Parts: sequence; C-alpha cells; structure tokens
Amino acid sequence: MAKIIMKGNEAVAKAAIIAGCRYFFGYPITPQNEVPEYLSRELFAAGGTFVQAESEVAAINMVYGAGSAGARVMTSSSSPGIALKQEGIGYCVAGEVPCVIVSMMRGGPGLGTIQPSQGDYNQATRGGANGDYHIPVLAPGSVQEAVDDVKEAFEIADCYRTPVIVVADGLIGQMMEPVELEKPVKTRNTAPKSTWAIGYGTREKPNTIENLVIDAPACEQKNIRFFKEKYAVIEQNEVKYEEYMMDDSEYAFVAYGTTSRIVRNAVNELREKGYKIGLIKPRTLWPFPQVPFQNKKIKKFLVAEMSMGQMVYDVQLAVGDKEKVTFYGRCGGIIPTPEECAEYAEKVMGGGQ
Amino acid sequence: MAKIIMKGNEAVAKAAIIAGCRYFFGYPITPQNEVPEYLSRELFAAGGTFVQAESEVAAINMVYGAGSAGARVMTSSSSPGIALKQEGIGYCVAGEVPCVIVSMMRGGPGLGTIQPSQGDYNQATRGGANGDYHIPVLAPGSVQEAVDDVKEAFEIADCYRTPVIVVADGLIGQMMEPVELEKPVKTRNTAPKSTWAIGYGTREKPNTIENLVIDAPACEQKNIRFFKEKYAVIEQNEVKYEEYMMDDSEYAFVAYGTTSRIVRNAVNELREKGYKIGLIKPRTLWPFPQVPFQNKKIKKFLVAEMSMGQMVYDVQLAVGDKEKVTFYGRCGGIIPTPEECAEYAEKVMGGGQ
Amino acid sequence: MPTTVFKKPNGLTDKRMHYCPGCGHGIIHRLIAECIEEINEIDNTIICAPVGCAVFIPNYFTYDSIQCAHGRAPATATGIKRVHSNKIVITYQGDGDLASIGMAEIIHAAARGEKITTVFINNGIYGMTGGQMAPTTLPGMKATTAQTGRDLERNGNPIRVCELLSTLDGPAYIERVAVDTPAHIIKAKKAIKKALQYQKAGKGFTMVEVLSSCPTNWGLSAAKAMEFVGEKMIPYYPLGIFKDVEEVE
Amino acid sequence: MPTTVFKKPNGLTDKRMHYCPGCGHGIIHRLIAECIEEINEIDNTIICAPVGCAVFIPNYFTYDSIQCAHGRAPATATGIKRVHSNKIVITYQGDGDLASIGMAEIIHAAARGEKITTVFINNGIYGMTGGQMAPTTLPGMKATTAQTGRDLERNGNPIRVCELLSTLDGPAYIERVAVDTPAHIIKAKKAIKKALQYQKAGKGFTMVEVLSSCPTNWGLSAAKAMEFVGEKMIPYYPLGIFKDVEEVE
Amino acid sequence: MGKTHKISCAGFGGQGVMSMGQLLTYAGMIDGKEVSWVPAYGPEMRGGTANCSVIVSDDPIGSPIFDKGITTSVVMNLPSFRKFVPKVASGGSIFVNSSIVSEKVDRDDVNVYYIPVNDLAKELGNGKLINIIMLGAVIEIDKIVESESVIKAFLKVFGDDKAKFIPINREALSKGAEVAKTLKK
Amino acid sequence: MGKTHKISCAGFGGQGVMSMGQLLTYAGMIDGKEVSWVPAYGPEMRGGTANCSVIVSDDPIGSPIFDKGITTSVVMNLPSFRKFVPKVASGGSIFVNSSIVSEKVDRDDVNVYYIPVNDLAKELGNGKLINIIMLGAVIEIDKIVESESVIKAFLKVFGDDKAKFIPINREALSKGAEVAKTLKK
Amino acid sequence: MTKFTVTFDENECKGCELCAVACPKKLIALNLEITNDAGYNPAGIGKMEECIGCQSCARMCPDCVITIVKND
Amino acid sequence: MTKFTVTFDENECKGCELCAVACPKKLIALNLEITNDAGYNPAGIGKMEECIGCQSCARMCPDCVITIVKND
Ligand SMILES: Cc1ncc(C[n+]2csc(CCOP(=O)(O)OP(=O)(O)O)c2C)c(N)n1
Ligand SMILES: Cc1ncc(C[n+]2csc(CCOP(=O)(O)OP(=O)(O)O)c2C)c(N)n1
Ligand code: SF4
Ligand code: SF4
Ligand code: SF4
Ligand code: SF4
Ligand code: SF4
Ligand code: SF4
Ligand SMILES: [Mg+2]
Ligand SMILES: [Mg+2]
Repeated sequence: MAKIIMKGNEAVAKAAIIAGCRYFFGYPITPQNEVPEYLSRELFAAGGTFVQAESEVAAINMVYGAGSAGARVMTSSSSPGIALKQEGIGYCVAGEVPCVIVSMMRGGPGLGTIQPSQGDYNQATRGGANGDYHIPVLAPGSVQEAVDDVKEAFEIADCYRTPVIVVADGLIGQMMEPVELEKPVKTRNTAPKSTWAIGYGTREKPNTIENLVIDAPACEQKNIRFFKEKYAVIEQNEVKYEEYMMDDSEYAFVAYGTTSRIVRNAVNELREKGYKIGLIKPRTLWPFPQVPFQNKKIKKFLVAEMSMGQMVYDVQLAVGDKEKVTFYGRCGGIIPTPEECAEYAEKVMGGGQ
Repeated sequence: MAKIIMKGNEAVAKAAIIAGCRYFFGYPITPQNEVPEYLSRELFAAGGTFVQAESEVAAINMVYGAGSAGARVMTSSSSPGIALKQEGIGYCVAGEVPCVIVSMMRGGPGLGTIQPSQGDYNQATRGGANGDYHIPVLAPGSVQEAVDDVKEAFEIADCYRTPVIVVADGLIGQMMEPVELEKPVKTRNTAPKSTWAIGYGTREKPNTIENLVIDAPACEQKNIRFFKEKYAVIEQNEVKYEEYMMDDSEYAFVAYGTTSRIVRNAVNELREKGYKIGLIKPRTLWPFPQVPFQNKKIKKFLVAEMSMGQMVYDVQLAVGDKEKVTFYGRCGGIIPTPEECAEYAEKVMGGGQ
Repeated sequence: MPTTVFKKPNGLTDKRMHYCPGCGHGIIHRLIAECIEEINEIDNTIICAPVGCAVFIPNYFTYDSIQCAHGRAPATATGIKRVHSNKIVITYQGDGDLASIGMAEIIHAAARGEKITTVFINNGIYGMTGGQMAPTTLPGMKATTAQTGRDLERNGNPIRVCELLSTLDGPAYIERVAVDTPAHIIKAKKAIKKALQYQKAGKGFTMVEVLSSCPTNWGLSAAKAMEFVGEKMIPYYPLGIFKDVEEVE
Repeated sequence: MPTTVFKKPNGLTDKRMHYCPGCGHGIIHRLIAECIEEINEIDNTIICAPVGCAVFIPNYFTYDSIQCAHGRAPATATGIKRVHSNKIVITYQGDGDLASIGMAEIIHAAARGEKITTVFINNGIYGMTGGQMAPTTLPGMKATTAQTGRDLERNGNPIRVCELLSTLDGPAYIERVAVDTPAHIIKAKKAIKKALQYQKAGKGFTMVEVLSSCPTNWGLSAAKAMEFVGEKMIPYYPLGIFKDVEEVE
Repeated sequence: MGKTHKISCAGFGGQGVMSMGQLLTYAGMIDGKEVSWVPAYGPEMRGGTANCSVIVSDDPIGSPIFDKGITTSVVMNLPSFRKFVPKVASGGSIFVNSSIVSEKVDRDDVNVYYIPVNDLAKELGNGKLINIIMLGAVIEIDKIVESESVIKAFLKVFGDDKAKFIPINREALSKGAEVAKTLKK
Repeated sequence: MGKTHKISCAGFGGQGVMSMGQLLTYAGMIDGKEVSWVPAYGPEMRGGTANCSVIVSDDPIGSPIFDKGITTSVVMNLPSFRKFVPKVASGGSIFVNSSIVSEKVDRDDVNVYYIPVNDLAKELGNGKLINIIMLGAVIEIDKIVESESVIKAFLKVFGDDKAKFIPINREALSKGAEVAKTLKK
Repeated sequence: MTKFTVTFDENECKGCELCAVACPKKLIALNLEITNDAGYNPAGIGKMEECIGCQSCARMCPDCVITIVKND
Repeated sequence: MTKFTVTFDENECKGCELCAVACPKKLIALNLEITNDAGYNPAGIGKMEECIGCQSCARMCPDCVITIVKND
C-alpha cells in the first residue's frame, strides 16, 4: 500500500474506522480535536454513529454502553478531559467492557497549556479511578505507530475485555507524516458476544454488565480473577518495546513517544562522537517491559521524558538499582531538542567515550 | 482532655470544625456519609456553610472556589466519588488552592463494594488528574489518628497552598473508638491572604487564581517551581512514619491504616513465638518515608495491604532491592485477620525464628 | 373455567427483591414488566440500572441489563441504543441519580431526542445511601443532610424535572404519575406503556416520572408513606402529561 | 467645557484583548465593567472565568478573578460566594461551557438560588477549540463536528437555556439580550445591571444570556456575523425577560 | 495477653442492638479497657436487620472486626439467630431473645441463655427496654463491663437530657441480671 | 548525514501558508525524502496568524519541531516577519512577501528574497495564488523538492476534484521560480 | 366456590400491609401466627367470598405476592 | 469646533469595522494607509462635524478603541 500523508489525529480516526470501530463518543479539547471532527464526517458514511457528548463524563459512559453492546467503540480526549473520564474508565474495567481511549497529552497540571507533553504517564498507567486494576497502555512515537497502535488496541480490548489506552502527545496528534494505513495487525481470540454482550442474551440466560459486587468475598474473587486471568496474561503476551543501537551499548536512553524520536537523533549524534549509547523504547507503558532492563552491560539508563519524571519509577523498578537510573526532562509543553538530550548524555557518561 | 467515643466519620467532621474549617461541600456516598451528615447539622451552628453539592464534580469545584477565597474548606468522598474529583483536584493543585479531601476507601474497581479497602492508594498517591504534581497524603490507622491527620492536613494545605488528601478506609469511617479531639497539632507558616486569595486583592494588584499557563516556557517554569519550592520542601519536612518493635527486628511488616493495626497484633503474636519482627507504618503515603527502609538489618520487608498490592512499589523503590520485598494482601472489601498475617509471615521467615 | 386475572408478569425473575417492605420500587418494576410483555418486547429489551436502591435490577428482570455509573444511565443508554437501534432501551433512575449528579446527562439525552425511555423514580430522598436530601426532597421534609427539614434558603429549591425537560425540543412524551393508590397505578402503567410504544415507533425521548415512596428513610410505615405521596408529593409535583408530540394542542 | 461621554470604563485593564477582530466578547466585557462601575462595586467584585475564549478574563478586569474548570464556574462561584457573601460574584460562561459540560452546575446553582450573576455568552459555537458544535448551534448551521450543518436527527436539538432555567424556583432574574446593534447593546447593559443589582440586594440567582458572534468560526466578517445574530439567532432565541421575581404578573 | 471480649449484637432495626453495643463500648472505656465498635453497614441492612461488633479488651485492639470467633453473641431475632449462632467460638456465650426466637441452639460447645426480653420488658411496662434487659443479662454472665459503668455510659450514648430515664434503665439492667443469675451455668 | 531542510511558513489565516507547507511535505515524500509537517495550534492562532514547520530530510526525522535553526523561512505578513526573522539559522533563506511587508531584514548572515506575491498573483488574475507563487520561488532557490512533485502533491492536498486548477498552479509555480531566478545570489 | 380466589405467596410477603389498606372491602390482614423465612408476618385474605376482584390489592403489592383467579 | 470629538486608539483597533457599520451617518472607515503593530488597518472618522454623538460606534467597538467627547 502506498503511503499517504496525514495528520496524526486524523490518522488515528481513520485507523479506528479501518479497525471496524463504528461508534465514537467524544468532547472537543485541544490538541485532539481532529479526531472527533474527522469522525463526525466519516463515521455516518461508514454506517456508524458519531455523538458529540455533552462532556467527557458523558462520552466515556456512552462508550461504556456501546462497548457493553458488543460494538467496537472509541473515545479520545486530552489531559483534563481524561481526568474527567476516570470514574467511567473504572466502570469499563469492572464491567469488562472493551473500548479504546485515546489520550493526546498536553502540558499540566490543571488547565495548563495545550502544547504537547508526557505528563499524563501516571494518569494512564496508574489510573486514578478506584480499586485494583490495570489498563494496557500503548505509546506510539509517530503517526504510523499511532495508526498501528489504535488498530492493535481494538484487538487487545476485545481479546481481554478491557479498556485500552493509546497515549500520545499533542505533537503526534497535530503533525503530518507519511503513513501506511492498511498495515495488518495481529488478531486475537475473542469470546462470542452471545456469552457476554448486552443485546445478545436470552430470556433464560440474560447478559448483564455488572459493576456492583456487593459481597466482599465475591469482590475479592473478582479482583483475583482479573489479576490472574487478565493482567498476568497481558503481561505475558502484550508487552512491547524496541531497541535501537543496543547491541554494544554501555549506556541506554529510555524514552517513549515523541521523546523517543528526539532521543534517537541524539543517539545518532553521540554515536558519531563514539559513545556506546542506544535507546530502549517502551511501546507499551503497561505492561512495562522488563527484559531490556536486565541488560547487565548497561552502566546507566538515561530516562528522558516530556515531564518532571514519571516513567523513571517504572525504569527504576525494572532495573532494580536506582543508582543506575538518571533522568532528563522538559515539561509544561516544552519539547526537548536532540542537542540538549545529547549534551545531557555526555554529562552523564563523563569520559565514557 | 477526656476521651470520648466517636464514629470515625463524625470524628473527622468534628476535627475539621476544630481545625477552623467552616465550609464543606460534598455528595453522599457510603461509607463516608456521616461526614456530610454531621457537618450539615453542625456547620451552620459554627457560623459556616454546608452545601450538598449536585455531584462530586461540583463539590470539588466548590471547594476550589472556597479555598481560593482563603477559607479552610473540606470535601470527602469514597472511591468512585474520588475518581470524579480528579480534574478538580488538578485545578486545585495548579491554582495552588489549599483544601482537604477525605477519601474513605471502599472495594473496587468500578462501583465495587461498599466494604473497606485500601485499593485507592494509587488513586491518592499517583493522582489521576493530568500533569506533573504531588499531593500530600496522610493515612490514619485509627479514629484518633484520623482526627489528628485532618487537623494537620489543614495546616499542611495552608502552608504549602496545596490540596491534602486524608486517605482512610470505610472501617475507620464506620467504627467507634475512644478519641481525644483537642490534641494540638504543629502550626506552620502561611502566606497572608492579601498576597494571593481572591476577595483580598486590590484594584491595583488584583488576586487571581490561575490555571491556564498558555505559554509552554511559563508552564515549564511553574512545574519546576512546584517541584523545587513545594514538593522538595514537603519531602523534607512532612514525611511521617512510625516504627513498632523495630529495634532488634530482622523482618519488618510494612502497613498503613487499618492494615497496620491488624499487623501490629500479628507482630505481637509472632514476637511471643520468638520471631524478631516489627512494623514500619507509613503515616504519610506521599511523601513516602525512605529512612526506615534503609535499615540494613532487615532481611525481608513484608508489605501487607487491603489491596492487590499498590504500596508495595513504593516500598520496593525505597528499599532499592525488590528481592527483599514480599507482599500479602486481601482486597475487595475483605479485612485480613491478624492470624492470617502472622501465618503468612511465618511462611516468609521460614526458620527465621 | 377459572382464569388468572392477576399474576406476576413474565420478564421478572423469581428472585426475592431486596427492597424494604412496601417500597414503591417493586410496584414500578412490575409495571415495566407488564408493559414490556404487553408490547411484545420481552426478548428485545435492555434495561439500564442506576446507582441507587435499584442497582440490583439485573437480578429482577430477565432482560439484558447493565449497571450504570451514578447518574450516567442516559449516556450509557445512548451508547447502547446507537448500537441496538431496534431494541427497547430503558433507563431506570432515582431522583438522586437523575436529578442531582445526572442532570446534564438526562437533559442532553432529552435534547438529543435519544430514542430511549426513562423511568424516573421520585421518592424525594437518597434511599440507597440512607436518607440524604435529594433535589426533589420537599420543603420542610427531613433528610440526614437536612435534619431539621429542608430549608429553601439553606438547601435550595426542589426541582420539578418534568417541567424542566418539557421546555426542550427533543422529548416526545413526558408524564408524571404516582403509585400511591391502585387508581394511580393504573394510570402509571398507561403512561409507561405509552412511552415505550413511542420509543418503539421511534418518536424520540420519553420519560415517565413516578412519585414513589421510601418508607425506610421517610421513617413512615409503608401505608403512611403512600399517604404522604398522595397528600404532600402530588400537590408539589402535579400529575399529568407535560409533553406529547402526538397531542396537537 | 468638553465632557467625555464615552470612554473605556474603569475596571478594565489596559491589556490588549486577544479576541479576534469584531468578536462579541469584547463588547460584553465592557458592559460588565460599566455596570459594576455604575453600581459602585469595582473594588468588591470577583469574576469567574470559564474555559473558552474568555479564559483570559483575569488579564482584562481589575477585579479578583479565578479560572474555573470547564463548565464548573457556577460551582466554583458557589464556593466563593459562600465565603464572601458580601461581594459581587460573576460567572462568565460560553455556551459550550454552560450549556454542554456545565449543564448540571448551572441548573443546580440556579435551583439553589445561589446569589451570583451568570453572564452567558451564546455564540452558537465552541470558539476556543476551533468551531465545534455547541448545544446552541442553530439547525443547519455549520460546525467542525457538524460539517454539513447541524442536523436535528443526527446532532440533536439546540437548547434554549433561559426557557429551561426559568422553570426553576431559584432564579430571581433571567433575561436574554443581544449585542448585534447599538440599541440591543443598550438593552443588554440594562439587563446586566439589573441582574447585578438583584445580586447586591440578595434576591437570588440571576442570569443574562447574551447572543453574541464568533466571526472566526462562523467564517463571516465581523459585520456579517452581527447580521447573522440579528437575522438567525434572535428568531430562534427570542429576546426578553424570562423571569423576574419583582415583576408580579 | 489479657482477656478480649468479641461481642456481636444483632437483631431488627428497632430493637436497639446498635446502642446496646455502644453502651458496652463506652462502659468498657470507663472501665479502662481498650474498646471498639463497628456496625455492619450498607444494603445488607435493607430488610431491617442490624448488627454491630464490639471489642472490649485488656490489650490494644488490632482488627476491630471478627467474622467468626465471637465470644459473646446477642441474637434478638430469627434471621440473626441463624446468621450468628454458627460464628460463635467454642466456649462462647449466646444470648437469645426467646420471646420471639423459638428455635434452639443445636451446639453443645457453647453456653446458651434464653432470655424472654420482650416479656420482661412488658413486665417493666416499657417495651423499648429489651436491649437494656439483655445487656443486664450479658454483663451478669460474661462480666464484660461493670454495671455501674453502663449507667455512666448511658448519658454519653443517649445525651444528657435522658438523665430522667436512668432509674428505669437501672431497673432493666437489674432485671436482666436477675434472670441471668437463674440461668447461670 | 544528508541535508535537512527546516522550513517555516507563516502569515495571516487566509494566505495559504498551511497548505504551502503541506505541498512541500507531500512533494518531499514523493521525492523519497523523510518529511514532517507541524502546525502551530491553539489560541496563538487567534488574531488570525498561522504558521507551520516542515522538515524535508534525507534522514529519519527526530524532533519534527524546531524553534530556532530555520533553514527556509517564508513570511507572508508583518507579524510573521517580526517573529520569524530572528529564528532563521545563519546561512538560511528568508522569503518575504514584499507586497505587504515593507520592512527589510536587518541581518547579513542570511539570504533574503523579497517577492511581491500579491502583485504577482494579480498579474495572474487570481489573488489566491500567492502561496503557490511563493512556493515556486522557494523551491527554485532552496531546491527542497522537485517542482513536478509539487504538482503531483497538489491533488493529494486539495483533492482530486481540483485537477482543473493544475495548469494555473503550474503557471504560478513557474512565475515564482522566474522571479526568484532574477534574485538568485 | 367463591367468585375470585386471591392467593398470597406467603414466603415472599414482607408484611407491608399495602394490600390491606388498598382493599376496598377490607378483607386482608397480616397473619400474625406465621413468620416467614425473612421474618415477616405474611398477609392473607379473610372472607374470600366478599372479594369483588378489583385487583387493588395485587396492584399495590410491591413484591408480586398476590395472584388473583376468577372462577367462572 | 465640532460638536463631538470621536477619537480612535489606532494602536488597539483591530479593523473589524463594526463601528463603521453602526454609524448612522456612515462617517467611519478603515484607514488603509496605516497598519498598526498588530497588523490591522485602524478605523477613523471622516467628517467629524457631521457626528451626532449617538455613541453607536463606541458601543459596538469590542476593543474600547473609541472615546467620544462632547464639546460644549
Ligand atoms: C459517583 C458516585 N457518587 C455517589 C455514590 C453513592 N450513591 C449510591 S446510591 C446514591 C443515591 C441514590 O438515591 P436515588 O438516586 O434517589 O435512588 P434511591 O435509592 O432513592 O432509589 C448515591 C449518592 C455512588 N455510588 N457513586
Ligand atoms: C474538561 C475540558 N474539556 C474540554 C476542554 C476544551 N475546551 C476548551 S474551551 C472549550 C469550549 C469553548 O466553547 P464555549 O464555552 O462556547 O466558549 P467560546 O470559546 O465560544 O466563548 C472546550 C471544549 C477543556 N479545556 N476542559
Ligand atoms: S431504602 Fe427506601 S427506596 Fe430503598 S428499598 Fe428501602 S424503602 Fe425502597
Ligand atoms: S474564536 Fe470566536 S469567540 Fe473566540 S475570540 Fe475569536 S471570534 Fe471570539
Ligand atoms: S381483589 Fe379487591 S376486593 Fe379482592 S381482596 Fe383484592 S383488593 Fe380486596
Ligand atoms: S402488599 Fe404484598 S408484600 Fe405487602 S403485605 Fe400485602 S402481600 Fe405482603
Ligand atoms: S457617535 Fe454616532 S454619529 Fe458619531 S461617529 Fe459614532 S456612530 Fe457616527
Ligand atoms: S469597532 Fe473598534 S476595533 Fe472595530 S474597527 Fe471600529 S474602532 Fe476598530
Ligand atoms: Mg431517591
Ligand atoms: Mg461559544
């Protein structure tokens, strides 16, 4: 298939349609507006429905309904809008409702700025809804990866009956890049709708999407089931990361999303200067990759984020030795340059050339 | 002062009044209903105001207003209700609005159960609103500690101009215990209202509570200021924990809140059997205590939580060696017994007697 | 030949309802089941439970069902109906659920003309959580968060939901009924049936507000509670049709 | 002796407003400042900014101010007014802010009779975010999320906020005005002043809906946009007083 | 370690089981014991049953709740009887309101006391006193707190304006104690 | 490493600076280059100014944005002139719409081309073509992409139904190129 | 045979007495002799022969306890 | 001296022409000769002597550009 050039947000929207998503419920917020705008135009033509919800709260609860009804459904938003969705996301988790949530991060906290950021790593990976749960979080670093991840997200959502978050930043949403839309993704097993989705039950065996588990022992059992049968399996099967120039590296940048492409340039720059440095790029933030951090040759892991440092804790946990982990970040909508990242790395490596 | 016996929720409410809180905005949810119920009765008499907000979203935004106006103000809720407050909490953070948020955790995820839980550790300590921020989180383990913490929370909130979360579980909210209400707490410096609170500005120098920081560089600077001038100082000054029987211990339970009192009994039981085991009880969850985990004599840290394991990551980070950290948890509204905790510890300690 | 003239309708399960003795929820459940049976949609109905005493609805109906987040049933029903446009979709909501936390969702579902039917149980109190004030608690009526009785200055004014929603263009049918007497129950059933028939015909959003009782939190016997509905609630919340697209006035 | 008969009122700062050329927000800002000056409350007023184009309000008024979360200004103003009961508290909200995400908050502030004044800018569009459909976008009117024009079946019905809120008991004064012509602007100012005076007198919740323009997102020149207000918006959103507790009819 | 009483009081809503537990708790504190009181809460109360768990102990209280291992169980109605009798520790006591519960405890490792509190209350001319009479019996048998401490606790739990009811409550306590004495094993 | 063009196009809303950037991006891809396009977005656009950042590079693109270090700057109005001229890298090119910007660049480390595109467009009889004329000049001077690739890109950016406008756009491109030739240093 | 047979599912009755109040003939009362599993005294009908089959009792019953049969 | 003096803060004007449309005497037009800092052609008044002091222009101006003085 030929590549075309598309804006990240529109590519995300188009990818959803290609993945069979026919329902979108969302509320405007910069920098993701082109997702609802595109879908408001294209979904009806595709035989689906677009509803501009009255709020992010309503949007996620519409998603909860459509997902419960067995449809592929998506919502998207940005930082404060995602915060508003937290309760509803919790309901999707507890009701085991497959759905995809796109989070185009901007600078925070609060209303903050609309410029790109990675300050919502915790928001995506640690939740903010109540209770014990995890949500698969995919982190694309380019328009192409955003397209691939959205398509994959629907597969994961359906397979494990869970919400899936695709977390990018405003830059990826706003920029245009060449992209191939039709790249196939791995399909996964899914339970037939008749076994769970509403609208597919029978009088004898109605399907119900439940959220209340009033008896504590039953509630505990549900939690244990989620961790054993869902999260453990996802950790086993769905973890994704990339390595760049890591074969002989003694130092490793760790970065995801937009930061990873910037750092990649920094790696090139440093390699030219003779530094043995590479890049570990988590493509899933939960489950967080563990294997690349077991690399004993690495003297320091240099975490770079567009935040004050949030992924750094996951890296510390994965490495198991805090001393080996350093951090460089810009935040509040500032995008670091390859040059400043390289400069930082040189400082960390000292004479490590 | 004589002790009286009070229900946790009512004691929390009364403590707020003693601390000078005259404004409460909340929405009913089990198991914290006695907080608003008590205050709906008592606040008017104390010259203040109680508003039953139309929702948790409205409640936290009323808090944002009253706190911005320089008043001591509180809200309380439980798990899904706290999830709904996330955006508003982020606005309080970004606007630097002092306020106290009481979170009486119940079993999750989603609607879950109304029985007690500690499944909202991440929700409280990692946020769920957007952007880079921290919120001081106090974790009482008895009605007395709940009273003390609420009073202290107002001091911390005013001193650092930040929301403060007091996180307890439904059991502490519902139980009655002897409590001394008038125990004084440490007072702290606060900026005069004329310098920041709305209603106290002048035409020449109006006070504004801002949330938008549209320029990325300014937004970054704000983030850096928060981390340097607020969070670093709080980490320095406000961390709190207790140790029990730790002097000669080779093993340490780590538990907070209700679980800590249960584990305390388990420690007693195990000590009688000759085990050298003690208890580290974090009283602040952020900032998370680091010092007690530097104790090199400890062979294993046994984290016990009423959750699938959330604090365990903070303990791993503090200890710096995952191998030394083990976890035992009950969840979904189940409260572990001292016996089962002791049994678990014996297994971990093996012949460690 | 003996004929059964009244029995439990199909569409209700055999489970014992957890509602307190004499609580109106049970009556209204039965009415819904009767209407759905009569319009022949038992196997084609989805019911959205609220957070409130009726959260256990999935236990009591044989329809597919979902437990919605507090106040958000109209949004969730929207999601469902957009997928299953040929099914009957009902939201069942209490006054805390619909008129307090869920106010934006019900107004917007109504304004969109979402083709769902909302059965709105106005019992003037938060039943599930133990008797806190609802947006519909009457002036002077006691609640655990208005212990000396609702005071309009302190606690604000009650909201009349039918009156509010009928200013919108989206609704096709809005009526307020009560279940305090057998006669009113007959009318209530007619209203619910009409609303469901309108939904089936795709006419738009429909809502029936049902004045009901909460003996437990009102501190009254079941019978006295029904008297209270008749004597206090109906005068404040007048019964009748507030909107009917078929009725050209 | 020359007398200045018209100048920038006190209460506005010297900062250049970021609004697009010909945007109604600027006119309405000035009206508020004029009224506050005339009722002598320049040093006793707090203004609550929305999320929307008017989020920069703190830059433009000399009053104490706060940037509220999207739609929640009525709740935040409630918190403020309860603390500062003797101050004038204003919320300034767009149609996305007030009528979409903030619907529950405005209705409940109104029902509580919260003693605040809401200035509601109805420009039929989401200005700040680039022209998405608002709850008040007219049928047939284009928006980036209704690109072929608002279709009632697809996009639901517009909401008339004054009509909706005037069914409640809490409001003391509700009027709809416009700023498309000098004559309408004079009326708009009167309405805002009356609302503020009612607030000062503690009469209850007051709201003035102002039909305004968004030339940028309507894709019209400033002048054509004002024509659109007069020719399309006013017929759909009739001007007038919808509630006035002083007017015994 | 000292003695720890794990007391469960259960019955219908109006029977005063919650305040019975609170009186025990307060009296325990007055006696210098460690105490805690935990209600069952939430929808399980719907249908009108109520119960609370009280601990009165010489040692600091860890978990204030206990599912099994009850040392003193008060059951004021049939549903409570069925729910709690199996949860009493071997050697524990069960106090049954025999006025309305006609079933008998089918265990021989516990001490059971059948007290017809409704009838006794009628004798005292005040049907509301059933919980106080039962409390009298409980403390007579299980010696959890001093009877005088219960009297002192009374004003704390019910408020100072209820002082005039102290004599009748004292009488009710004694009545319960008397009946219990006749049943003592 | 190969050559990397960092292009900034800025002007008023209606001047077509965004699509100018998109044409460059598409043409770059057609030429087999790595490309990216990033708009400035948000309220900074209020007041009617617009700008975008384009990279056309031989190497994979890391950061698609650049604050300073512009190699090709197109400024179509005065506010853009003031904002972007200082951000151009030493040795870079600045293309000024001299029809409406009368100020001159006060730097001697850059190459400046004053193109009166509004006037040139009038000559072509279509005021809308100013961006295409400017683009013609830009690619003539800076050789970022092939002019034929811009023509191919045209249908991608504006849609197939705009095919009939290709000849006039081709003409506009040439016009820009011609004028640029006369200015070439 | 009576004109109508009104039967009560005694195990499901919660003794709320709404049926009793609703009966225009005042035929229904709680049976204080019986306590069902849930602990309630169930309702029952006294003089079946006086029943006019108006269904008021059944309509009021929140727990679908009452079945009415018409005997022709 | 004219009856009214209508002045425009040319630096603040955004050239929206609302004042021009509003003027009943059609006295106001943009001055295409000047481009202010923000890049706009500011409005100005032509025949000041014809101004009737109706303030329509000033009331319409969203940017408080216009000051009107009455000269008695
Ligand atoms: C977000 C959230 N807030 C609050 C609650 C607690 N809650 C459960 S039910 C309820 C109110 C129920 O009242 P109503 O809707 O009137 O229903 P009823 O029980 O009276 O039938 C509340 C506030 C919740 N579960 N979730
Ligand atoms: C929670 C949240 N959702 C969405 C947004 C994005 N947002 C900013 S302004 C706005 C709408 C503005 O429209 P309106 O209220 O009509 O004001 P206008 O700009 O038209 O004056 C939206 C949706 C946000 N900042 N926060
Ligand atoms: S609490 Fe009230 S509404 Fe809920 S079941 Fe009981 S009587 Fe019915
Ligand atoms: S976008 Fe619209 S509402 Fe916003 S400033 Fe511009 S014209 Fe005004
Ligand atoms: S059917 Fe009518 S008359 Fe017969 S028992 Fe029922 S209410 Fe009474
Ligand atoms: S109405 Fe039903 S539940 Fe109530 S007493 Fe009569 S039969 Fe029993
Ligand atoms: S005051 Fe009236 S007449 Fe004079 S310039 Fe302004 S609008 Fe025209
Ligand atoms: S209305 Fe004001 S801003 Fe617009 S052109 Fe006239 S003076 Fe300038
Ligand atoms: Mg209710
Ligand atoms: Mg608007």
